[in-house]
Amino acid sequence: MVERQSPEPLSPLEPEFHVGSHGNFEHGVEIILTETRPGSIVQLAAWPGEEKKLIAAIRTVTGLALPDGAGGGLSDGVKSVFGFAPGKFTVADEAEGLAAAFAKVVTPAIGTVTDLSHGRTAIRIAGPKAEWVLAKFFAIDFALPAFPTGAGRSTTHHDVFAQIQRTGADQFDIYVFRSFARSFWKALCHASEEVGYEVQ
Amino acid sequence: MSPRRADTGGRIDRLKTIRFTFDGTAYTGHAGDTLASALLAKGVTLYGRSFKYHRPRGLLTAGVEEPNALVTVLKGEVREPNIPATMVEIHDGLVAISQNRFPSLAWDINAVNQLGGKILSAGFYYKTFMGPVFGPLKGTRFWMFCEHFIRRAAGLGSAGSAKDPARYGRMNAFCDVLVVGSGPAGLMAAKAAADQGARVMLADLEPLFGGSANWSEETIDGAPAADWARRTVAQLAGRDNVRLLPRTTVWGYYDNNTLAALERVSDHKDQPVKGEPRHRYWAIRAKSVVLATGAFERPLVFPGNDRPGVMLAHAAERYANEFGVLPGERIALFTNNDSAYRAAVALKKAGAAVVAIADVRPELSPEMRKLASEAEAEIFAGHAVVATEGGKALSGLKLQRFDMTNGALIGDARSIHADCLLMSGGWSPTIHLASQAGAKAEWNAARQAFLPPKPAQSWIGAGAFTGSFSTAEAIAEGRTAGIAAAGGQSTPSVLPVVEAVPGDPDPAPVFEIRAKGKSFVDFQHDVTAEDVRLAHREGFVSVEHLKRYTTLGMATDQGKSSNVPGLAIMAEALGKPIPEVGTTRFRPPFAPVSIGSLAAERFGDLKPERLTPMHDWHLANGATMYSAGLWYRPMIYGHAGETVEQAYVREAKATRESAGIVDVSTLGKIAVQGPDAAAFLDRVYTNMFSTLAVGKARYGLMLREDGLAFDDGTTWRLGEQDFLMTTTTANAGKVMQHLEYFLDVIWPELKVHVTSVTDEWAGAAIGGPKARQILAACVTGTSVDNAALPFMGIVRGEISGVPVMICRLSFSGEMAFEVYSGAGHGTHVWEALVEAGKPFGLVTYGLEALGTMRIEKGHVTGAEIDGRTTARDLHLDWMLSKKKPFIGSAMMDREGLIASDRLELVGLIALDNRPFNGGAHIVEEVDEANPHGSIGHITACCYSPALGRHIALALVKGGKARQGTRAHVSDPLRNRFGPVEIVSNHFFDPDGSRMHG
Amino acid sequence: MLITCPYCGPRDVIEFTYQGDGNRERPDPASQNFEAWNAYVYDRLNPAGDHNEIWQHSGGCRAHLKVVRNTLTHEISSVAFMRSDHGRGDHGRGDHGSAARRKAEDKA
Amino acid sequence: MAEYSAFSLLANALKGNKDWKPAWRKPDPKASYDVVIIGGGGHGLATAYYLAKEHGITNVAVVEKGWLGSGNVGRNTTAVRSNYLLPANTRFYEHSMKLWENLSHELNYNVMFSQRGCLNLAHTPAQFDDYARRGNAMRHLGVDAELMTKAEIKRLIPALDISDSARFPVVGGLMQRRAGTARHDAVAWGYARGADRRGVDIIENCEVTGFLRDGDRISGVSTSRGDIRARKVAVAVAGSTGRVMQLAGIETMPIESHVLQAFVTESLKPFIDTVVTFGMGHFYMSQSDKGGLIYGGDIDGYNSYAQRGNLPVVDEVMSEMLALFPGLARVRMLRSWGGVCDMSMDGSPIITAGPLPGMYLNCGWCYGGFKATPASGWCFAWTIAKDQPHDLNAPFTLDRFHRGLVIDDKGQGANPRLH
Repeated sequence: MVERQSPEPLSPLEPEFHVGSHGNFEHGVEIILTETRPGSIVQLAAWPGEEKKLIAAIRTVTGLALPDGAGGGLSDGVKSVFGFAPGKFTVADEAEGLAAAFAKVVTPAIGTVTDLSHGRTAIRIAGPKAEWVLAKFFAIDFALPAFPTGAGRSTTHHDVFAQIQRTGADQFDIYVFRSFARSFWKALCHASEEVGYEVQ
Repeated sequence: MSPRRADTGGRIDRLKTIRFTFDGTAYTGHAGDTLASALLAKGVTLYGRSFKYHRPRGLLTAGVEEPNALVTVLKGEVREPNIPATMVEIHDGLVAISQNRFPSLAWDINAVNQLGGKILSAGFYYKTFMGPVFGPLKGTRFWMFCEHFIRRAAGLGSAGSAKDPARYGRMNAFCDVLVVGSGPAGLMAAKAAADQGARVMLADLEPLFGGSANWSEETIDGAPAADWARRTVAQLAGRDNVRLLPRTTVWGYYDNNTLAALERVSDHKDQPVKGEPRHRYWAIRAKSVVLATGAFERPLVFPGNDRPGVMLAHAAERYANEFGVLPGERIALFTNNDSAYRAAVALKKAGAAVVAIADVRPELSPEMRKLASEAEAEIFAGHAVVATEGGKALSGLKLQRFDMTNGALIGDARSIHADCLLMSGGWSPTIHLASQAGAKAEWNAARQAFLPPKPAQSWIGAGAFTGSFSTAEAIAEGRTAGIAAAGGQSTPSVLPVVEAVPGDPDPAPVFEIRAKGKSFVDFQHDVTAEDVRLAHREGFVSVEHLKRYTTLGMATDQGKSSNVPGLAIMAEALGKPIPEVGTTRFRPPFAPVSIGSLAAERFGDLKPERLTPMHDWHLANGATMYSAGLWYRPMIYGHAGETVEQAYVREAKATRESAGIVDVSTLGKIAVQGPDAAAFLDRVYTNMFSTLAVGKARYGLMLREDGLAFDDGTTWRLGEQDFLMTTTTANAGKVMQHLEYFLDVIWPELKVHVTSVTDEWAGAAIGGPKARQILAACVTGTSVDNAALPFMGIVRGEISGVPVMICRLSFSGEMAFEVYSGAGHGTHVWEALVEAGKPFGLVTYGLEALGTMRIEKGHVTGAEIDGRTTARDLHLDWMLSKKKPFIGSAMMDREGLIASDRLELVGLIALDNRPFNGGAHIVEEVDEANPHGSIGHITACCYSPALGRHIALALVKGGKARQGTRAHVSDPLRNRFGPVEIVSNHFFDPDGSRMHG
Repeated sequence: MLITCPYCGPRDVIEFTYQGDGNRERPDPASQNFEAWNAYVYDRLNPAGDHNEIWQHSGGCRAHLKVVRNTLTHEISSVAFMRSDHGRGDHGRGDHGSAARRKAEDKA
Repeated sequence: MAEYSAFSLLANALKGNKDWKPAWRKPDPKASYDVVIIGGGGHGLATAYYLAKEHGITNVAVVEKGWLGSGNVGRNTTAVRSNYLLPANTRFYEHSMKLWENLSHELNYNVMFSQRGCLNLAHTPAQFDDYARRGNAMRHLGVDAELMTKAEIKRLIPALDISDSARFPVVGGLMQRRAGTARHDAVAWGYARGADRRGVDIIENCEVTGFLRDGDRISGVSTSRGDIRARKVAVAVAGSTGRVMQLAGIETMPIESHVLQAFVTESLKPFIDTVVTFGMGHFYMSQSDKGGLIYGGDIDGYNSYAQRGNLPVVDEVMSEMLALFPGLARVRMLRSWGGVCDMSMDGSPIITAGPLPGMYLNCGWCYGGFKATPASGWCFAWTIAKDQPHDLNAPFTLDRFHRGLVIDDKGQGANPRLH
């Protein structure tokens, strides 16, 4: 982690973030919920036709080589990237400073960089019942063949817009708008009670 | 063990005794019993009262189509009305009560309605209750007087107002093949599809998979069919590409193979486990569907067919074979088809005496005669039941010779002593889902039934659903359907071998026996064959008119058993074949679904809460919150003992005297980036943005395409190609979509990206004469003096080590600044500003004070930009650039938008010094007794501490020309009338000297 | 109802915002042809059958889509991006997109 | 034909109900009429009735492609009210209300109009002010309206959740006591019988396939039962306006057809007495005489002629229902259905002569057409008979959109799905 120059940002989940085990443990803990708190989250958008240059820029800055295809992405555990719309990508890094780094390589001729480090809250759901719990919220197919590891999806649960990246066979990172994060977190905890969950 | 319960057989567990109550009486049953089977085992005959005549009713069916035995299940104060006893699985502590009776099920006062029988015929409401033409009961009053009593007599169970503590859940599912129905056809289909490697879901509304295999007593591959079913289910359960959904009713077939299902997860348990829903709503997107939903048996229509003890034949078969319960000890059967004979054998085997089989057909096959003799039943071929006897339980029936070619009854009636009469009027395939999917059913004259239409969506039928009533056909069709649904190729294979009793699937075309007495078609709604004929006489002959005029098929059973007999009787009256009368299109749901399940996780939590970064600080510091759309914003920070008005007056006053700070994080914020950003904004806003210097902000106005005002806000130029647009809180989403639409659809050539950054930034607006001093005390890295930060200027700096962006702009009319920081730092910056402000008397203020100061300044918000006003109406015509076209410019000068009598923005001052009310109207002359002549209305009002007056903004006809004149406020809703002076909307500091400093 | 977004694949209709009749042509911004403006803003084709319409995948990738949908059966026969320049690079258009496009081209 | 009364019911009952005659005749179409009305729904039948009753024009045919009342008059949620904001709407719907108040008598047919009130719930002070503006607008036009406090609302509707812990707590409401409900099918049947008794021919299963022309002038219709000539042809086919106008060569209209779903629960003992609406979404509910709760919400929001809706609106409506009435979670939805609505560009209707010579047009009812039935028929009959609009429908022209004279009660602009 890069040393922060400014105070640690506050989490919107704080008063509802209860570390420990909750819900029904008939089959053990089947869900683990965490807030990943990346140091930076940026949105990159290429002008039509400039996507390859933007992808090259992503590789330059993060070292991550995006696979082909809509919604393709990958994660190395520290940095993550995925496509969420035509020519548009979300990049997250444990460290701060992604926006500044991208500003240097994504020239106005390639596209734009938008810093969303504060605007999005990243929640990780992991465990054997992760697909089951997420299917309660989102009308997308979470089965591994339909939603491979590394891939990203943009979707919505009622008023809550979400970008979801699968970062493991049983693990998903969900990026939601900060102002909705607490409500969504409460709903996620509530929905996980049925299978038992642990907040870490 | 009760006398009616057999010692062995069925799905119940005789070792487990369950205790429950019905109408306050304690009963016991066994695990696996339904409320119906458990009560039937105890010899209960009376289960409910009918809707109109309150006739005593027993069980007609054993399943979801039950019209009579409706109960209310109580869970403490929470009530679940109108549940068929046939669908309630008993559990310890179950409390059920009967409905629509007073004082008791056995003695019901409203049964007096039966005496009015002929008057209370179909349509009688329409012909009377019009009441007198004069006097106190004229007009609608007489009908409403009568209606009061009619309503109390109508209705089935009661709903409660106590909130249901249960939770409901939703599940989104995707699969290759959804199989609906788990009888032999469904099981084979699921197995075949799973063998192809498809993702399969199998749903059945019963708790136990197997369908007819559970009660048919047939053998499959040499074993009892029920064992075969159990084995097949176990195989399926072990595969990870199959999901089994028992107790799951697939109730809706929507577009693009989206199906809706209701899983009753914990109704059958004493207590759900933690977090478990009562019901789960499955929204299933299936690539392909196999409909193996079986068929419903139809009643016959004859006098007295509704007496408790008259039951469908296969229902009795189910009670005997699935639950080990005899519905009677001396049983008679009445049928028009072969399927009832199997029931006769089953009941005989279970221990009942089968005293007679009346069959409308004169000729019977040797196989049927053999079955009858196996049941030791006397056969009455060419006979019909013409009457039943008994009170609240059947004691006997009358048979008469019947000529099915003309419906004539011949010779004398003959009495038979029986305590149970089973009837079978043929079978109707359960085509509801196929019909919902969008196609019309087709009549099959041989089967005397509507068969499924050609698929309008991606489904395949199998088994009784297609009119193939034998198990062998069901198994073959199920396998073929399963393979096809999975996209595989059918190969020859050895199918399970079925041993079944023989039978012709085609019934005799007899639906009604016309004899003296009430013959019921729709049991729950008491629609008789005579009612159908009356509808015919009065011209209500189309099937929809029949349904609406008589209420046939509109009851909670949705006419599952009554629709076809009703149509047949109408067809006969018309002298037309049944298909020419038509069939109604089935609509969702297939069976009633709990509203809780449909609301699912939103029950108790309708909408998410949207919180600003400083939300917790506001709560901790005494704010009263106001719900604004999904957001919560501070309304006031009240002190002990203060009223809302005292609080906002204090806050506004302190702001104008020293300084105030308000959370403006909810404003919509959109990053507008790219080489064409400035050109785009010129098209979007009515005024120019390409001329805006970097590091400056400008107030902008947007119109809709139709030329009316849409939204306003300031936009900041952060870089040559980088703008930060702000919108009103309410319109943030709409403006975003508006911009995206134009970029994607209208001007794709523009290189502009728009991104919502509302949540990225926390915003605090600090204003007042001391505002700059406060900023100077805490901001580092930049000066905030007039040179560095002129009006509408932007600087970057730090507060408490947090990077901030500060723009000098004013909504309050004071020298004011908006301080933006990363949302995660919002509270840090806010606290630092509050701390820095302490020596200067800084107050925190909420929406009320914000509103007060904006009214004093005459700024417009959503109450004035209400979708009906133009820029001119709001005196914003100075913002309409003449140098360029913009969205709405071509439409804004149409005659209706420039008329002289339009509502225009004005200010009002109360001359009687009394408070205004929002929504009050303005008139030229007050007439309290007969208010009229409205010329406009108040959009916002307050007590103005700056003016010491009660003031308001208003939209008034030709308002500009009325400035300086007097009018009156007219608010009859709150009885507030009084004189006002119409003034300019700029009440306070109209030349802006305070904010320019 | 499901709409197969060329980027996101088949999604429930709840993720989309209907933006109406796609047959309308917006006049040149500087045009003073008021008849044309009025027709653009107020008049709709509203056919019973195949209908060219615009949907935004507002609950997904937020792209605007050109959809041909039958108003009698709700059957969707083609979906494509409104912007012709989406997906020129490798990362614009997914596999779903090519399938939907093929179908549209077959119809054309 | 016999008058309906308690006496006639009794007399017929004594004769085994054998003597009842059809409520309306089933005539074959004649070759020509003074007026042919396309559309045997509530509005078409009411128009025929008032043409005969108010203007003495009885040589009239109503042609209906299916069974009478098969459109929205038989598919709505039965609410009748005149609680509009803008004067043109308020005046028109209030005229309708006055006709409703005497309708059962006038038609000798009990349409079960029951003035049990309509309560709009407000959930924020700003919304309460909005409702006050509307209520005051009504009062200034002589229409009844009153504001209700939380306590009064709780007394009126005990099952309503008015707690402060609700996501959108109720702060008050706007009540119109004279509003209420009516038996929707009976309205169609009553007008049909009333028109038939005055000599109007009601011709079912007769689909219009084209228009006859005499030069520029519309001079009749081609139908599945032959050509019918007419001096005047009136179109009242809400839901199918686009289709019928296309037969006349008019390709575009300021209308989109949208599907609106409605729902009914199983029958319950009396639960609520009034019509009630939710202010923080779109939900309305009343209880029928049979005991079913009848309710609905928004249109599905896309063009459709399918009379079938989809799940998102189902889920939304039920969620809003439970936000108000949490005791209903265990009550069950029994039926749902869909109707096709003409959604106009400002949410208000069109009743006008034209747009072609010899043609008269009545459409654009959005989802408010049922309560309008009497006034719509009354004004349309006036317009047809006198070749000019009555003052009440003068603002409801077809050209108002282009002229910028929209009547936009919701302020949403030319966006039909939002009206």
